[in-house]
Amino acid sequence: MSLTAEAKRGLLRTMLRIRRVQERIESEYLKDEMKTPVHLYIGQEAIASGVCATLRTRDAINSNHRSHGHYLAKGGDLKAMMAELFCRSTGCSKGYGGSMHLVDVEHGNMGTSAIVGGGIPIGTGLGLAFQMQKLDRVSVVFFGDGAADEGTLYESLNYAMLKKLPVVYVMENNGWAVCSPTLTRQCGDNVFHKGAPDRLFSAKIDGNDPELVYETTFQAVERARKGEGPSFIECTTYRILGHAGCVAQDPKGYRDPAEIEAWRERCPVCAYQAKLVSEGVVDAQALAAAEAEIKAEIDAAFAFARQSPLPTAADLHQNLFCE
Amino acid sequence: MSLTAEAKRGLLRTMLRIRRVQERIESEYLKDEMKTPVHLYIGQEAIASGVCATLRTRDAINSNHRSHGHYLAKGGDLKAMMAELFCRSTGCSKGYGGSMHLVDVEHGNMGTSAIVGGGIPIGTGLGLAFQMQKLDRVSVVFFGDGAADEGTLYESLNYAMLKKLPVVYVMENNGWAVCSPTLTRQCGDNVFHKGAPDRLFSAKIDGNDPELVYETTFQAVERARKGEGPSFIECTTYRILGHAGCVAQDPKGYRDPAEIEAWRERCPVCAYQAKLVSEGVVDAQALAAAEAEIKAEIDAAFAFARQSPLPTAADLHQNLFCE
Amino acid sequence: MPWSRIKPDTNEPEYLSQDMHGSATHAAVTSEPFLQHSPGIRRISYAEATNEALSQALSLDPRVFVMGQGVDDPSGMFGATRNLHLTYGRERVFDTPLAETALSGIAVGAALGGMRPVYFHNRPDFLLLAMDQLVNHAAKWHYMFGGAVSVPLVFWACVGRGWGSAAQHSQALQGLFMHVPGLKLIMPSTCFDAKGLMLSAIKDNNPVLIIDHRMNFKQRGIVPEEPYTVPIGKGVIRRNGRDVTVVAVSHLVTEAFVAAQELAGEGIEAEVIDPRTLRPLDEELILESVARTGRLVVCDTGWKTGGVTAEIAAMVAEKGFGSLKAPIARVANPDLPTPAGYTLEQAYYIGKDDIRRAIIRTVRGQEA
Amino acid sequence: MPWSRIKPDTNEPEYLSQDMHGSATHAAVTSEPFLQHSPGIRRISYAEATNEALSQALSLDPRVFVMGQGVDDPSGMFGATRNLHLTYGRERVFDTPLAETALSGIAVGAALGGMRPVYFHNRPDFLLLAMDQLVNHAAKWHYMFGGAVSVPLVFWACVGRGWGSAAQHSQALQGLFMHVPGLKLIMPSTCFDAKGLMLSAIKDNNPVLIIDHRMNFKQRGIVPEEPYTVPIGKGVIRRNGRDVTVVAVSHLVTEAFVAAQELAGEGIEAEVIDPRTLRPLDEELILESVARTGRLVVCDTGWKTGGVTAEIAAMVAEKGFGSLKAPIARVANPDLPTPAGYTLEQAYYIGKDDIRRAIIRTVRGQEA
Ligand SMILES: Cc1ncc(C[n+]2csc(CCOP(=O)(O)OP(=O)(O)O)c2C)c(N)n1
Ligand SMILES: Cc1ncc(C[n+]2csc(CCOP(=O)(O)OP(=O)(O)O)c2C)c(N)n1
Ligand SMILES: [Mg+2]
Ligand SMILES: [Mg+2]
Repeated sequence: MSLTAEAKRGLLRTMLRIRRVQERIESEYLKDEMKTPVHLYIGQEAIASGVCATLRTRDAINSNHRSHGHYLAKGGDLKAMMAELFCRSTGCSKGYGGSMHLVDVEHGNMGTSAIVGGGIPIGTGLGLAFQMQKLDRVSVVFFGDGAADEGTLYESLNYAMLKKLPVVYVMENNGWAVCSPTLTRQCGDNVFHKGAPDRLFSAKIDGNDPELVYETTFQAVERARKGEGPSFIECTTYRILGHAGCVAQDPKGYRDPAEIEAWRERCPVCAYQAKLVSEGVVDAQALAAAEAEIKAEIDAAFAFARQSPLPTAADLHQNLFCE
Repeated sequence: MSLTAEAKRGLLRTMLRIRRVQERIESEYLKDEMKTPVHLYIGQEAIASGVCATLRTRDAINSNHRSHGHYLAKGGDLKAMMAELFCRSTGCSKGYGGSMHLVDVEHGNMGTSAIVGGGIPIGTGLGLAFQMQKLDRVSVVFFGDGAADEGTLYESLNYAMLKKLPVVYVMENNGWAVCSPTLTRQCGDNVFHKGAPDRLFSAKIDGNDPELVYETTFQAVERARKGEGPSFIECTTYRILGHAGCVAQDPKGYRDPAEIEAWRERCPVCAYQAKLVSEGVVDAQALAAAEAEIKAEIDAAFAFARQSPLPTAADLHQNLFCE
Repeated sequence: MPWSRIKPDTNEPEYLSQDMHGSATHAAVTSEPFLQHSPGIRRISYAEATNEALSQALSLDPRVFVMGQGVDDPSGMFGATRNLHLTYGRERVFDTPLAETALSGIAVGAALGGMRPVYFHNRPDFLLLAMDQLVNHAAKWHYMFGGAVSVPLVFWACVGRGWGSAAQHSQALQGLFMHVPGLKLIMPSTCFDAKGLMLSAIKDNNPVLIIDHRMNFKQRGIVPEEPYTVPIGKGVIRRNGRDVTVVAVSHLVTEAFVAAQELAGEGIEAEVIDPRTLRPLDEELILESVARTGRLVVCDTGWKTGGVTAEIAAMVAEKGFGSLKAPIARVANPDLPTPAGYTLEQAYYIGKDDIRRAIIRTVRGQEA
Repeated sequence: MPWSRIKPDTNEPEYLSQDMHGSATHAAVTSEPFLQHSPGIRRISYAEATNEALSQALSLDPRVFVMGQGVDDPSGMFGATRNLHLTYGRERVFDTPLAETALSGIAVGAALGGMRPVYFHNRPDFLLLAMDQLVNHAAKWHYMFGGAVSVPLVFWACVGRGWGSAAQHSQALQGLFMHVPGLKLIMPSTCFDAKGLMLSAIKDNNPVLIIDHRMNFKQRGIVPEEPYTVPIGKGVIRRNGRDVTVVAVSHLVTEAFVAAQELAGEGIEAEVIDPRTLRPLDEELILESVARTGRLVVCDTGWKTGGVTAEIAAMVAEKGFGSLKAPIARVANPDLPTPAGYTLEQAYYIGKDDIRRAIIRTVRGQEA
């Protein structure tokens, strides 16, 4: 289970790509071209990257309003995502979904809900479908500490344990739900990890360490593939930017600047980059090349999005029902 | 905390009264005069009796479809209950509620829901109201193992722990929800007792032992009164009769007759009676007197109900709104 | 349950025969145009018809499964699912925990994962716990992702009534669900339709909610043995008449039909329409009938304000106004929670006599 | 949030002054009949008006408290609850977990326990998680127990719109709630009413749902400083007219008013009615107006089918048919989930021009 150099470079690459995409969105957001609420993933990249590195194309993910990282890490096409943020017909959801409703069927992303907790049972149901069809597929559900307030998490976990479903629950505890700290909403300093160990593999880990995330998820996914049932992984992390929109739009005063600063210093991307450099797994040249490639991809994706056609009034009544 | 002879006699008396009322309803149900679905409490009497013996008049209870025992143990008037089962204007809910919707404001029973799990947050909210008003009142919520499937239990528990509400959660695990055994619905052989011990006093006890129920609840209620927060008490027990209606109406084959027989032998009323006789706390004469009194009360209540007026069409539009 | 004493077995009325046309299923078992009076015709109960549809769907399509509280218990959802688990196994016909919120989402997820769940809730009252998944998720999923994904699932619930079911166990909530775009809503009234519409719902690639009614469950009607579908979105005329159009939903079709038969003796000929599907609604059928009769009475088992009768009345006031010769009448339950007591229930529920009065008022311009 | 760029601050239109009459509150501060053009009159925003109502209720009645996700955060529910926790403390103005199902029940329980909770949900979409407590419990509790108990609580939610809020963050779900007996439903359209109806709702001994709209939030109107109530169940005429009655809900009152002003120049005089309360609905006011105009256009921010426009149209088709000279027109959002893209949003949302067209069609019998 120890990672090859190749795999480590892959992890870093995924994290970098997510980070740069988020930064670009952030910096262009005030232009008002992306007329959709964005929830940026900066600071949490290690989680989506580590988790998705353990998955196959046909494995499923389900996520939430803060889904750009999950979408990209699972193999999502950046052009289709950016076009969606620009509300174009070429977007992954053809401009009907916007930033909070990404989809990518080819990579097992069956659609994203912006109702907090809403995706948890849906991801559980995907696990049920895989089990009933005896498919060797795993379903991963990403959700925040806010979603862990919702009873549907417990109902879903209970069901997954009862049926030994191939589902991995990944809770990203970034300490906040909008302006509410986790501890003003939950009764303990870690969310309950439900079930006896034989029924639920559960772990609380540093979500800013991509290799730890990878390794923990790897075990969980193995378990799921062997029919041993669900797992629950709580990843501690931090959302560096505001809840939604860009920095300039974040209300002031609800977070201690020192807290933000401390977490900025624990930036998962910088830390992992430094680690791989010190391990000799990547060097400055390779990094520069990766950055250049990513930049080119982002430029192309933004250009694609901007040039793409907008849906028109004539499209409005499409797709209410599936034939 | 050890019970006086007086208190023990009181417990037995409450249990006997509930048992005889339930038996009478059972035996008269096929007459079709009580046109309301009844969910009988036979086999579970020790729980309501033990719990309510720890409470004061102004403490609140909240329960569920199987509420006759809770209503009576908390001090509810039998006449008003029977009139409700006969759907009379003199019923505790004036004939609008029926068997599943009993109310008794004077004794802190603020209304009963037949939506499984529906009363749990309501009882929690009563605790919140008491806390906000700095009243020395405790709220007890009765619910079944079926309700423990519902996410609202976890949401409510989390909130009660967070706010240290004066609420005692009493789960009556009678092994069944209609025809589904608890273990086909829940992933373990006991429901999770959420929270660290300092946040939630929790216990799983023999629910057929009224003194144990009393003593455990007593601790929980003390805690609540002192502002130390909620408790969760799981009482194992058994519903001897069918889910609803009378014996003749219970579908066959979903329960092993041997299981029923084994629990019949553990009848809480007979066992406690035998115990108190052997302890010399009650004798045959006292028991006979109690039985006679109870019978007279039941006769009177049935007569009262039968003689009471029925609501009429003119009453239909009453009480949609409170002035 | 004392239900049998409330409504014993009865045969369905002899409706116009045209309603018996089904269409071919995905199993391609086309039935001949079906004749009500053919010899050897089979009469089965509404519960049996539903049960047969489920059984056939389970046997024809491995993706179909049946879930819900008590689907495998002895009462088998008032008979609708009875014994299916014996034939198809508990892997495909299974009980669920009492966790309607999550299980609804699990059904959505299973549909996205390639299955075709049929989720039984024994009463619409419990669907209120499933609203987030039904309305925020299932109904929007196809549209919200530009058509990339679809959610083929069936939710089913059966309206309770009588014997003090009371406020939380007897709600006919179709008025809520009819408002939700992306959801198809079916309320059959005959055994034939119960089977054919269940098969259509399962075959449909969208979320479909079927609301049945306990008052229909023991009626017996003519039902072909082979699988067939009844088109979603098509109503039928249950009785022809020139004086007034009566649109009635679910078990009120029978009540309206009986009222109409009675009134024929008094010189009023009412046309009775059974929309069968509330969403999409067969607006043409209703408008075309009102164009002939000039009068409309709408009857629903739910509450009046903001419910099914409101939509049908408003639709005609908007699109068929020119034909109307009299005020539209709405016959629906009063705007109250259901009371428990039987004397109050009697005052609460509407039926044949209320419909009769509304017809007379609409046709004659005054009370009976 | 880029909201300010969608709808900047504006003053309310100069409606008929009669809408400004409040009535005395429980604090017995009766205001003189309020004059729109008195000197020194105070104009504040809709958010400020709501905030002031809450603040006054909190200070007048110790039983009142405010709960909900983010009520104490810097944005303060779009301003409606901003800074209240600073004055009244976090014991009375507090944040909640994201557990809408249980917290709704906790609010019901707190009301039963002697408090008067005001529970803020920032969008109606999230109320779908609270349906069981709202519909099965709060709305039925008083009736179900024969009047023995009551549930004085206020639920509040604000309809989102624009900026790609999309299908799950911009639903105007009043069409669902209007169907529920036992629930009062308020949708104000002016700052004056936002304050007065909030105070009425808090004073009411029943569950009341207030649905506000983001489009109203930045408008500025004349609002007296002292506490006052506006009666629940009473609509007002915002503009007099003889040719057609336009009933419009929430922010569409402004749109209808502007359309009516424009059409005055073209010889059509439209009467604009703001029902303010959808349940109970001021049927008399609407019927009386239609009796004069003979024509009706109904406008709602929600979906068309089975929604608010259906009920109002049906009510008139039933009770005011004799006055009607033309088909009733309904102007409402199309029966679709809200699309995210702004070009689609533009096609989706209705406004002044749609109302204008409907008025012309209704009055002249043909499209503009
Ligand atoms: C059911 C529901 N309630 C409230 C909201 C509003 N809301 C959107 S995101 C959010 C916070 C979610 O916090 P968390 O799950 O921790 O995710 P994070 O934003 O921290 O990534 C809230 C309250 C919602 N979308 N859905
Ligand atoms: C939300 C909801 N789902 C389903 C039902 C139908 N129902 C009524 S009682 C019951 C079983 C409840 O089991 P439990 O909570 O263990 O109580 P018991 O009957 O065993 O006392 C069910 C499923 C309901 N009333 N409410
Ligand atoms: Mg968070
Ligand atoms: Mg049980």
